Amino acid sequence: MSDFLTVKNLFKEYEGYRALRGVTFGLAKGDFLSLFGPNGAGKSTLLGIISTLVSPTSGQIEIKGFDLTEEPEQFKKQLGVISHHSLLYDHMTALENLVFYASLYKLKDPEKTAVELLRVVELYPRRHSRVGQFSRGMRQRLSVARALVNDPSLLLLDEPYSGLDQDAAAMLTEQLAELKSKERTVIVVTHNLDHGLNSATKVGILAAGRLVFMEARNRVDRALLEAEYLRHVQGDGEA
Amino acid sequence: MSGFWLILQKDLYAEFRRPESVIGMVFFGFLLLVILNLAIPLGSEISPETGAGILWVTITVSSILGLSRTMSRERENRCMDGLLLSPVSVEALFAAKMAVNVVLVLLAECSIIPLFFILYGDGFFTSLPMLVLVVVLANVGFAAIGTLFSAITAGTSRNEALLPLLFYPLVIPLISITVKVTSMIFQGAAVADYSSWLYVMIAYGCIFTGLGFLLLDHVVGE
Amino acid sequence: MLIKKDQMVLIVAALLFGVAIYTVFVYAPTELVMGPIQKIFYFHLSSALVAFLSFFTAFVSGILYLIRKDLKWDVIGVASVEIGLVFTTLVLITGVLWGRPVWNTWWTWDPRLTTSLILWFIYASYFILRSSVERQDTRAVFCAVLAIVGFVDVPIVFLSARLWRTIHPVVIRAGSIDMAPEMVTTLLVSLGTFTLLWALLLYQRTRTLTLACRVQNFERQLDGEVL
Amino acid sequence: MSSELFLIAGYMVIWGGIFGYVFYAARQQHLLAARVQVLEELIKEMEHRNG
Repeated sequence: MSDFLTVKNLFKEYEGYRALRGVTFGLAKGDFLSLFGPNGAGKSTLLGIISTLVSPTSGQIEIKGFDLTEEPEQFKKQLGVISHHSLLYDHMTALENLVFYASLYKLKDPEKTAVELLRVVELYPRRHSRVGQFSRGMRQRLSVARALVNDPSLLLLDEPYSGLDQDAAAMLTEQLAELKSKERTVIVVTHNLDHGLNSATKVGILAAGRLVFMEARNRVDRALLEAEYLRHVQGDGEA
Repeated sequence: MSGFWLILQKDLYAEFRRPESVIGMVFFGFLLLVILNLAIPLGSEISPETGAGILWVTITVSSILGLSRTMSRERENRCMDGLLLSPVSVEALFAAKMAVNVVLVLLAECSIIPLFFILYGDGFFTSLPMLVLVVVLANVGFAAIGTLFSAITAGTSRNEALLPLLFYPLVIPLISITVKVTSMIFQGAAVADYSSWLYVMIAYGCIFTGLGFLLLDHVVGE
Repeated sequence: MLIKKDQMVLIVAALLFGVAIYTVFVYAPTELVMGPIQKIFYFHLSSALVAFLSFFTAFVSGILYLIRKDLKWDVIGVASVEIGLVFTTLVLITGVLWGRPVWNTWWTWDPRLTTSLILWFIYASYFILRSSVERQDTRAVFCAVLAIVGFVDVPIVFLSARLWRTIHPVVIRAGSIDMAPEMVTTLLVSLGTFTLLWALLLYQRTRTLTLACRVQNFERQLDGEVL
Repeated sequence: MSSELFLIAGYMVIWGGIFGYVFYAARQQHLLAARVQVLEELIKEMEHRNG
């Protein structure tokens, strides 16, 4: 049932501190996982490891059977990442940025992909402006487009709504809905229950480096999730 | 197109549009040529060794401005993450960044070296092909170490200020060999007299390029 | 218990030094050309050996760190670079003090001295690099890379050091002076003493630094949990 | 004559250097022991409070 993404026994240790202590879960194609957790629970570390930017101390990750360590190139081709940073070059135009990233993924027609995405995020009229001149909201829209450049089958979002203006947030929600309809798998990490619950099909709680709760969205309601969250986060404080 | 060409093209295009690195290097190099003139007694001819020393002190000191920018370019908005997320290999990234360094330093040298001959006398100008060869070999060595350590300093709190402190001790041998060979070229010595040093320069370039390929992966990993 | 071990190191080192000093000053004959100053040579060369051993250890532990990603190798690397730097400093100073009466100049661009000086720069920059990175694992990677690149540089440094202005070519033969058998014995004794001292220092420093690292992590964790 | 002075100076440097370094190492070890002790007390205190 969960054959698309498998994460097995993930550990991450640094500075003598265990950020992740054995995280295991699986996602099926089209799953939309919202992962909640307090600061320092290991959310960003987990996303960092899945996005290949952080190397785990031990553990295994596979997407569609491609192992992270054995076939990193195939693994990376499946990924799209939206982070706090825009990952865009300020001195290049919107179009140049997208074409550059699209070409890195060896797409057949990077130009066409870039133009299509610019239309989607409604930046097409500004395609020849330098990103450095863009407003915050425009950059955020463009960075969403950047993450979608390779049509990723797994999209990772780290606190995507924090710092977004209304337009960008609406656009992101729309994009996520679109991805969901295209059967793309999404992992969103957040500490905001409202945003996280919107389009989720699965919800999880990460506390002190462990995945303490994981359930299908339709089997939990908001109150239950809140109770679970408080239970684990407070339990964490005492331990 | 491969990742190597894409990154090379992107960086050179950025430099073409706003030639920060090259103009910085040329301007600083010009200044150094003028300042180093202070070390020469009034009205005396300089020896080929002194000339070669002045030329290479100028080039190595000014090129640090360009070398330190290669990786810090990718720091704004964490573009390095974008490159690492893409399926481009770290080896291609190293090769591209090193090529960018070789090209940019070479461009700066195209202005600095003629300026040197104008200011210090064209009597040293004996063999253009050999001079070009030495310059290219030296650039490869500088670029290999410069690229690797630029990636390291981009990950530290002191950033670009740290690069010269790590870079110069490691390239001292290359600088001293280059100065020796250049002074022999300035004297008009036969190629056979210094060819063994050219081989050392080639070996230096190969060794540190190889090390860069092996080690960059670890450096940009986290 | 910790202090006792420290004392033991001191006692062992002192005993060994006693033996070495006896052989240097009493047992070994005075060199005819250079006079008593030549006696500095035994400890000068021994320090150079210790420095080289240290940098080699740092090189190997750098490689091992990059393969295993175990902070243990980082600690061994720092300890050896630290020891290597101390002994390179000693080599440089004794070299200067040796050169002054014999060749009437403080500094000669002799390949060996020049090499030591450049190595001193390379490994001093190691500590500058170390102090500019906060995260342990990143710092360990950067330092391992510098230790590897620095050591690979050594032969080229030595090769190129022949190009520096050598005022006194006689120095180049300093290492291969025809020595009386007593001198050879003395040299071997002091080399052995220094090697043993090196092993003790490395062991001790590695232990201290490992403990320091653990204490720091533990304190950080405590801070995290108390807050 | 001055040759001996330089010899003595050289040996002073070696002795001073090595013992200075050993002293530095011992001192660091000592300070560390003090920190460990503080930590031990802290842990005992915490155990006492929790248990």
